[in-house]
Amino acid sequence: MVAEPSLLSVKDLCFERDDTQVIDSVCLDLSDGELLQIEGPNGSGKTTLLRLLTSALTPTRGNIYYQGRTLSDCRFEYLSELLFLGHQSAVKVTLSAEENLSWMTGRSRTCEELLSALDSVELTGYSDVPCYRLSAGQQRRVALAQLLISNAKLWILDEPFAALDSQGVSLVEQCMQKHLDGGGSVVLSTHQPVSIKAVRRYSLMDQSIREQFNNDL
Amino acid sequence: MISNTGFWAFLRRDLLLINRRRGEVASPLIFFIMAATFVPLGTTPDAELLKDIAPGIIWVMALLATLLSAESLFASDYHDGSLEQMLISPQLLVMPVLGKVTAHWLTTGLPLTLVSPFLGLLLSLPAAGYLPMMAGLAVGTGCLSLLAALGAALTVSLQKGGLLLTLIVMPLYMPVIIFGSATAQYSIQGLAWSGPLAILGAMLALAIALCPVAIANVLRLTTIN
Amino acid sequence: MNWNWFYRMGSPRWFYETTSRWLPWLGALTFILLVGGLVWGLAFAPQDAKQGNSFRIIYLHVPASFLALAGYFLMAAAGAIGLIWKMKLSYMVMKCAAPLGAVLTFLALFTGAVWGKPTWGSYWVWDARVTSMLILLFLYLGVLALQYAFNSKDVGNKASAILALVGTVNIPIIYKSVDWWFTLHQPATITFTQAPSMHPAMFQPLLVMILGFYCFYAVALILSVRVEILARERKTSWVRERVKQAAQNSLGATL
Amino acid sequence: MKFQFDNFSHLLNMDGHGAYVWAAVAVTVLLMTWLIINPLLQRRDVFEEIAREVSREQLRQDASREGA
Repeated sequence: MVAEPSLLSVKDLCFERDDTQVIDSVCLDLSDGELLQIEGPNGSGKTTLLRLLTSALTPTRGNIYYQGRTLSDCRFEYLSELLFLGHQSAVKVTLSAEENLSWMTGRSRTCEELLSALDSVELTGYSDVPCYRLSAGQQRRVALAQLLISNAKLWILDEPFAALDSQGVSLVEQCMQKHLDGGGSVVLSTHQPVSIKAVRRYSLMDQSIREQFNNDL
Repeated sequence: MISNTGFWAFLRRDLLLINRRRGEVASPLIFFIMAATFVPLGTTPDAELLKDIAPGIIWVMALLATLLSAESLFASDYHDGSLEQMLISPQLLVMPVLGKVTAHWLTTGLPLTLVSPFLGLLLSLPAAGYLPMMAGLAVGTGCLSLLAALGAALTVSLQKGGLLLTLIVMPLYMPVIIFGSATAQYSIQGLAWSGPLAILGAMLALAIALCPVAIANVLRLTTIN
Repeated sequence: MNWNWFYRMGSPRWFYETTSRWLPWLGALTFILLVGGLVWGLAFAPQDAKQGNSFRIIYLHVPASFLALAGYFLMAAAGAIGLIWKMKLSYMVMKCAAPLGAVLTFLALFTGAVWGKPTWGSYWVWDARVTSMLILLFLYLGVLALQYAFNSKDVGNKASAILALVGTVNIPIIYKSVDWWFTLHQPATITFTQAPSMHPAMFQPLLVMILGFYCFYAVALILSVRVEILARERKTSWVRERVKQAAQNSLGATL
Repeated sequence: MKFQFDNFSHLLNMDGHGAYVWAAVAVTVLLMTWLIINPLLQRRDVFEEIAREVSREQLRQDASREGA
């Protein structure tokens, strides 16, 4: 039986912006239950690579396969299984935290899950306050609350730990671990070490993959 | 069905967003009325002269009011990142674009049309001109919103995009204003005004068919540059 | 159906080398056509019965307005090729066609206005052809402004390509609507359907001038595209080598 | 096809329309020559720019070779 195609595989992806090669023939593989950490100094193209994976940017050469099929064939399927968290938290400041969360996850506003998600990101009292009263960190938590209730299979997170205190960071790590154990997979870019059981670290500079196991967790 | 994709979801969301800042809906209207009152001050208050140019003046002011409010279409979504989320959500990008433009029309084009009779009084528009003026505006402001959305999409990522937006979109407004004011002038001169109105309707149909496709492609290009 | 001739034709280097060979000949032909046509039109063609000698401006006004419109469609076509086949060269052609077309449109408007004074009594008359030409100039300026608005060149090229396409869809609408509403201008002298309403002796120099203008447009466009190629391919070896050669020649010249 | 004007001064004033005709011709010739001259000037600037860039790269390479 042929090996079941990996969830996501990237075949020598190149991206050029104004004649400068931002991404140069990147090859990657990601199967279910795996976490891939993209490393590299600032300006090495981490965010560009993540945006290529979310199909927001179209590569100049090479292509991306989702479960064996190219993105252009199964675009809607891939995007409905995808959750992307960028630098910006995509929170509408005139709406309340609850309304924002219901828009992001597509769930109706009255359902219980929304409120419990907001509670676990310490926004209990703020669910019906317009978001312009919240601080940047709190607005970020509204976006992160999605991780608790989203059923997307593939998470793509761009610097999820930015502007978060240590307590927030550990919350995000727990969510990711729960997601991985449940068979989902995560691609993230960050500078901090990630305390997750199995981490595959891909460095953009020398395009090497290193496995790292933290067995103390 | 996830309720955050598609035409109705974005129409409802944008109307909710605009509803939260109801004051902003009034600004194009106030501009519309104030700018129109400048004309009699600038030219002559004499009704005889004004009634010939009244339809044209009302149309020019409606056009400028739409342009004034066009920038807000994508700007706030671009700055908080929800425009990028819209690009990668599982939907045909044309649908949310149509939803947003319809919401923009409902909050600028329609109010302009409803207020225009009041302006007709100010500029001594002959009685025969009122109904065709409103019909023309109702159809024409649809075209204006769609073309303004195209300009807004093209200049969404630019800091000083507002001026460039008007520069790009105004040449495309020429046919709309020609046939828009023609609708009212024909009926003032006693001719059948369904002809120019039909051509306006054709332009609206063409704009609805082509503009969202162009806007979707432009958004993919300018949102992440 | 192998497409490589299409892609080979699209490579900037191939374009640069072939044009260096036959550009001088095209330049000479353009010069002959323009000077010959102008002298023929100004000095030898019979003057118009009604307008007298002021009609001779037609030998500049009509070719310029032809080129202004044809230039817009060429610019939009180059943009479309760039968008569809992602050919850098066609973006460069579009980028250089925009200012060229804008100058020619202004030329058409200027000569039209100067011609309007003796014939209609005033420099500016709101008639169909002239108004459409003015709107065409605004369309050109829109594309030009958008081209230089973005800091990344690629996005600038693609955005102005899309705007040029939108403009192309609008041009027939604008021309027809302006025509339908403002029909004052004399009917177009050369509509290929009916015979030209001009005396052949007046008409022949006009054909020569139109041909001359088309060649001029090609030469000017190729010259500016070549500069664009050099600028964009500055890192390649073949450009560096030409720079060295040029430096030696000028050095040799000064010694 | 014969020369339409009696003498040079007649050619100049063209029964009163000369000013307009020659104004149009002058502006056209001026603009068209500028359209040809401008790319040639730009070409020389681009050549100089690239030459400077090449020499700057040479310096950087020599510097890094000595440094290494």
